[in-house]
Amino acid sequence: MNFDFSDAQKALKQQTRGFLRAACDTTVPRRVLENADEPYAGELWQQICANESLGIAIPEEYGGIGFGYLELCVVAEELGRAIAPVPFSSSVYLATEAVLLGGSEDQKQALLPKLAAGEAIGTFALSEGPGQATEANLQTTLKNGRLSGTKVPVPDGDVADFCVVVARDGNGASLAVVDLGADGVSREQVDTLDPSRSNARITFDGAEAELLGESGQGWQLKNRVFDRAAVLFAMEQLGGADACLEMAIGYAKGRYAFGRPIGSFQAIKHKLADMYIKNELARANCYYGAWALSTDAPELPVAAAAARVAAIQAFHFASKENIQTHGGIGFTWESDCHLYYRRAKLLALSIGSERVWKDRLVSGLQEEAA
Amino acid sequence: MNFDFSDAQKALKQQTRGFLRAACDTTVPRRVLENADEPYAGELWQQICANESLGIAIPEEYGGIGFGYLELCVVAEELGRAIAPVPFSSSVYLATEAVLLGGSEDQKQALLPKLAAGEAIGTFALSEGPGQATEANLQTTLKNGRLSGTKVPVPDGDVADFCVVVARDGNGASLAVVDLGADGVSREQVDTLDPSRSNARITFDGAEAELLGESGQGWQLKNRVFDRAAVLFAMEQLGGADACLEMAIGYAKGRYAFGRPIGSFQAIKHKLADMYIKNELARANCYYGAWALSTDAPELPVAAAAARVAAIQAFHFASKENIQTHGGIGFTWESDCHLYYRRAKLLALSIGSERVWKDRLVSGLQEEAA
Amino acid sequence: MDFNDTPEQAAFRGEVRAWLADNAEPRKDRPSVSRRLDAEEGLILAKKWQNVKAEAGYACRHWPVEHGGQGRPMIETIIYDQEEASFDVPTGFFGIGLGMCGPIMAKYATEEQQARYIPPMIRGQEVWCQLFSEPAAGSDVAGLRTRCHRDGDDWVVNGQKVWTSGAHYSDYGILVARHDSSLPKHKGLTFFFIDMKSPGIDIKPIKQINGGSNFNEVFFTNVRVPDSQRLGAIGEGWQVAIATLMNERLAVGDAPPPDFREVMKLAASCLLDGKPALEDSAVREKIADWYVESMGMKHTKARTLTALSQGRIPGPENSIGKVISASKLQNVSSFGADLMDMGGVVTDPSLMPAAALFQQSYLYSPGLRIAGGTDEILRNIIAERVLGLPGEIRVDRDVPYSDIPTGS
Amino acid sequence: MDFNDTPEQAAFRGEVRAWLADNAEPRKDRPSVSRRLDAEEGLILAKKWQNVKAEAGYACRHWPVEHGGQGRPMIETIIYDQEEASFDVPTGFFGIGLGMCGPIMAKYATEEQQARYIPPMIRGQEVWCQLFSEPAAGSDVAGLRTRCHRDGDDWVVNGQKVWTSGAHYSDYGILVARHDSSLPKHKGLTFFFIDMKSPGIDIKPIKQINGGSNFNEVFFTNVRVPDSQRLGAIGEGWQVAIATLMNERLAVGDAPPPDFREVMKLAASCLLDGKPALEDSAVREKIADWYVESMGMKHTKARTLTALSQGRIPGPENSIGKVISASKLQNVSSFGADLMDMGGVVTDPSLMPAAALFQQSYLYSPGLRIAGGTDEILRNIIAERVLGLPGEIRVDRDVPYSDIPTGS
Repeated sequence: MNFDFSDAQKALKQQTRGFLRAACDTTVPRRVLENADEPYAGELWQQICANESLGIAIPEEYGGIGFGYLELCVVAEELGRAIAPVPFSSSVYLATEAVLLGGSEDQKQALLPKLAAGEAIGTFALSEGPGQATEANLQTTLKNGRLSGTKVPVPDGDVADFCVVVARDGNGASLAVVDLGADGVSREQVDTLDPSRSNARITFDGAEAELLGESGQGWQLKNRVFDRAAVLFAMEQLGGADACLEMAIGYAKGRYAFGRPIGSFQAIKHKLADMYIKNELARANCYYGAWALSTDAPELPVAAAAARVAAIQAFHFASKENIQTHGGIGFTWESDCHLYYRRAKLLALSIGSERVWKDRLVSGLQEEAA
Repeated sequence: MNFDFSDAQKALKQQTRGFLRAACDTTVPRRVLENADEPYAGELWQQICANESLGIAIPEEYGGIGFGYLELCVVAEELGRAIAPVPFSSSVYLATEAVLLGGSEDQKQALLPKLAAGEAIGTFALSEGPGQATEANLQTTLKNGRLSGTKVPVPDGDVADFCVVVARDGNGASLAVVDLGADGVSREQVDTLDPSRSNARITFDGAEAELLGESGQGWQLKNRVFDRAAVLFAMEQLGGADACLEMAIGYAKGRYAFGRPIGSFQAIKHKLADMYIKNELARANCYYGAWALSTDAPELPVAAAAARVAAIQAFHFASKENIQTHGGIGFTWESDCHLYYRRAKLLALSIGSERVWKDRLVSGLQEEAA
Repeated sequence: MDFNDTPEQAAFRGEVRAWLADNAEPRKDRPSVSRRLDAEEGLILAKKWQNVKAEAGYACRHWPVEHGGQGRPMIETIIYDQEEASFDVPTGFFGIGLGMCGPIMAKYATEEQQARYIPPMIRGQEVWCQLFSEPAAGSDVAGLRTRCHRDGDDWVVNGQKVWTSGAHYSDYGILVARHDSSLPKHKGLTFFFIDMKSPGIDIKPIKQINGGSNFNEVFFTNVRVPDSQRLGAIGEGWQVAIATLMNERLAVGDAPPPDFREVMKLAASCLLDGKPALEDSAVREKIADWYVESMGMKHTKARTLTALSQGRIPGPENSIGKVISASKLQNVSSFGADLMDMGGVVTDPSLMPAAALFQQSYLYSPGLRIAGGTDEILRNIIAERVLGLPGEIRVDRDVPYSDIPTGS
Repeated sequence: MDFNDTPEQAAFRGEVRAWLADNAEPRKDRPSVSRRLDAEEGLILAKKWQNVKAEAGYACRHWPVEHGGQGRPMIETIIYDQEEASFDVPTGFFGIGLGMCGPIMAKYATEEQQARYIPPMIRGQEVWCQLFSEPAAGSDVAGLRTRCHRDGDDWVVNGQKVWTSGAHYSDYGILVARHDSSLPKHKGLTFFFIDMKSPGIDIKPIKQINGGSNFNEVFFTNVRVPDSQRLGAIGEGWQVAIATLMNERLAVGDAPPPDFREVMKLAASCLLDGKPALEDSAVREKIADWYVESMGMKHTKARTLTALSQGRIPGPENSIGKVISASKLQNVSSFGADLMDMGGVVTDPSLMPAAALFQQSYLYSPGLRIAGGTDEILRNIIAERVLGLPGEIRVDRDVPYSDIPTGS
């Protein structure tokens, strides 16, 4: 029984935390949040590229460093703690995983080295507006290698170089890779709850695209990509939830009312204890998900869903009750509380909401029992 | 705007409360709870008969006193507060209402005066075991005026004189009145979470029964009876929830720990504030339901469902957190806490669980909107 | 029980309805006039409308005639407000003045001052604000630090207030400040009304997390206030402030939408797994929960109105309103965004159901759980004042203010 | 990360498995032997089995050899327990003795006493209980009233304890009592171990709300305890008690079923509106919530085991277990009964799904939220000891015990 990260992984975590503490304190996401012209923190992204973090889980033959997923999980947790405003999740958890799982050898050779080096930013487009996307209601079509339709929101869609798109063709749902600089692609930034992470509305009007994986197998492939991404998103959410708890504890110890620290009142104490409890439940589920991801275990679908659900719940609770613990000051723009509150919702809705993952979880349990 | 009971109704409430405080302190439900041989408190039931409470809402022409439903609501709230161990709800809210709504003139003449005088106890049988009863899954049949099947649990089914049974005949669901002393009826007490209110398992083996209302209209008629009963059950639940809050406040003021009353700790304070909040929400919904019942308003189905849902939630929360407020002593048989905890669940499941009523509520809203 | 008006009330309601039909436009299915205009234009129109109302005798109708009211029962004011809600009239600037400052002036100011200040307040000619909260005194209002000292016939005020709505367009304000730090905290406070145009007052808007600015910081640097503008005795400031806050709690309105109605509408148009979300039982259970809470509050208000209508003082039942409604708004908002799944983060109104109302209220709602008493303070109040539970152990009650630990 | 045993652990697990296969029956799908027998018979069998285990070197394997253990790493004890759980062996009487009394004897008793008392404890020959809680000292254990005074070489104990599991079949017990009421509450306590057959001890079972009797009241009337049975110095009783309670918190086990598994099973067989409840999204969401909680606790335990397995001291993460599991049990029970709709109140096992397990646990679960630290006390502990938040304001800390308000 060794349910723990290795010493090397722990060292990577400390190193990443130290790096981000210096390179990405909260002024960085705040700057991106406040400047519509800066869709992500460019210099931070360059440093992350330089650290070779983008290729952690990409095999060496494709230009990565081939560490593995536990290492990637450790980095994700720290990026989440720092609410880093960079297109890491789009490019690494989604685009890279889609290419690794579904790409032909040629596609891997063409795309992975660029993704690993940060020479290209990739992303993934499923949503077509408010409402759950299903295989049956996809409107975007792929015909004769041409994409048509509108995807919104596409995370980092305004800055990505290419995108993996879920579209309908004659055989059902398929994935296709499209160069976002190509003819027939128009895109614009779209306002969201968390402007520290940019999102786009992308319209395809007969843009050239290349099938990724088999035609008609796109929905299953999307599910496999999302299962893997779910663990990594959950690690980010866990990091964010921990940051909120730390922030709330700090404030509760230092803020006095009625002649005593507000952290000495049970209403605050028990609120923070509940935050801790939810975070620990999320941590345990996330670490188990990380194990399942790193070993490609048959437990992955259920483990990923459990990690995702627990992490959504933890970050949501921690970010809103952190504001509440701060009282009035927590409701001001100047306070950092809202940076986490916004990010919590952004991450909670990326790759599908809590209810979608709860349903996947129970479906997975039913399959295991069958 | 006069959303309040009249002075006369308030006087009736005070009078009923005074009567029950004397005639039904908690030793009375405890005695019935502890004695399997005493299915209900006989002498209390006699007094309630003598007070003419059974006929409050029965028109004078049928032997009642024809007051109205607001008066009945007031009495129900007090019976709930006293967790009175008598077959009032079965005989008055269910059997009487079923006869009033669905009975022929002959049936009304035959049954209502006896119900009003307490000469007969009536009840209503729908459930056929664990699981939601629906029109489609009814197993009890009515053929050629003969009932066959098993109903469990039937509230007060072991002591009632007659029962209104939901059964299937050639036209769908129908209601039928059956004399529980007749041939082909066998019944036995069944153990439940709240032995202070007796329940039975009744088997019909070709017992003679008489149609109540039209054949095939039984499910609609049952729904109308349950809508009306829901308000009255909710009033009982509200009374019970208030009793729990009072009990918890009293204990929290008098019990000292760490040199101070436990009611001075925020964890207890806020728990009791939440209890109060739920009780007030239930009260507002119950009183509105009482108005809708008393005026037979078109709003009744939604108002009854809202009262029922709010009252289930309030009594459930109050009864379990009353135990928690008491700590160890609250978990002992000697404490009265469990009398309410048991009754809360019994009432929560009578005439259908919270989820059934939530569904009815939203269906009602959809109909109103349509 | 009877939800109908008495004949007298019905007659008054008819009169009001006719007058409103002659003087205002019915509300339409579009943003109200106050939301269509910017704050400056809105204020000009609101002042005009308030004056029209006052001329017709409908503003603060229950206030005494000598203050510009009509001396009528409270229920008539409520009936007027109910009817006005169906018309698209410019409002929203006088709540604090009429809800808090007016009653406190009526109780503590001199007759001359009442004659000078209350009628223009009712007629919308002068706007008032309230200056209590401070950066280090939020839930613990009595812990405030703004100092005042006597200098001749004046007092000189220094310090900072915060969360002051409308400070920048207000003509007058009510203020509580500390005149003696050597006294226990509740005993060293004195209460004033002040001219907001006085030299030394500096007003800065506070930007909220939703990007809006409904509140201000107000800085006081040697601001002179005549002693004649003191309300209550020296050292009696806390009692005056408490009386004001009581008025505030009665004045706290409903939470804005979205509520169960908007969720139903959204759920009818949103698909989950290919079926309308409104058929999904988890969605239906939530709608039922919120319906029960909304109706619970609505009917609780009806109980309060009944008491007022019968000339009785309402019971404590209204205290539950804000605790319920603020959290409900946050939960409804979050749930609505979740129903839109991956698309739920978008805030562009042109792309979103209900013009992104759910997303906007997701960002706005945390403030409701704090402003006007946090969830935690309100539960304390219910527990202590309604249920009679013992108070907290207080370490700051009987010591000099200057000896109370502040952590800094 | 690696959920497999080390080669050494795997070898030990194999050895244990083989030994168990030779010495016990595998668990079958029926009530365990402890549940099939009455308490008296169960105790006899459990004592026998404990002795067999001890002879084979599997009882308290991590305890020092001189105490009757094997001086092996804690992980071997855990591996043994994991394997034993698959066999139908009689257990359930030694948890308090081995979990709490043994460690405290090992720390505070003399070498002779340890040699006398610990080996029979391990071998199941003598059963121990714990006497801390009192009617007026539950969450506030240090507020206890049971008195002791010195009389020659003995102490004389008078008072009442409560919630003592196993008092009626225990041979010995550990006890904390107050020797001086003029000292502050935590300073006037002294700790002993006692012979439960001593004259003056009177034991009465407590009937719980679910009808069972797992606990007792224990009355002391002039009970004489030799001073040689004092553990720790006079006045050091609180520190000894705290050390014992720490052991208790580690020993708290999993909540019994029902859990998400049982709800899934029930929901698969129950119809809602004519369809299996397991297809209902509200039911699915609940199952997912409980799954996440259950697995969260399971994996949290795995983190603790990892620490033990690596010879490290576990972190505070285990403290969340009981807070989560007790409320979950109550919620799961209530939900299961609700799924059965009107039929959900029946408790006759022959008529009910899962033999009325949901109904039984509905009545049992409130006790779990109280025993071994209430929800409220555990949240305080997490907040103060894990998160480092400041303690409550204490009015009872530095005053003589006899001056502390008791409300009576």
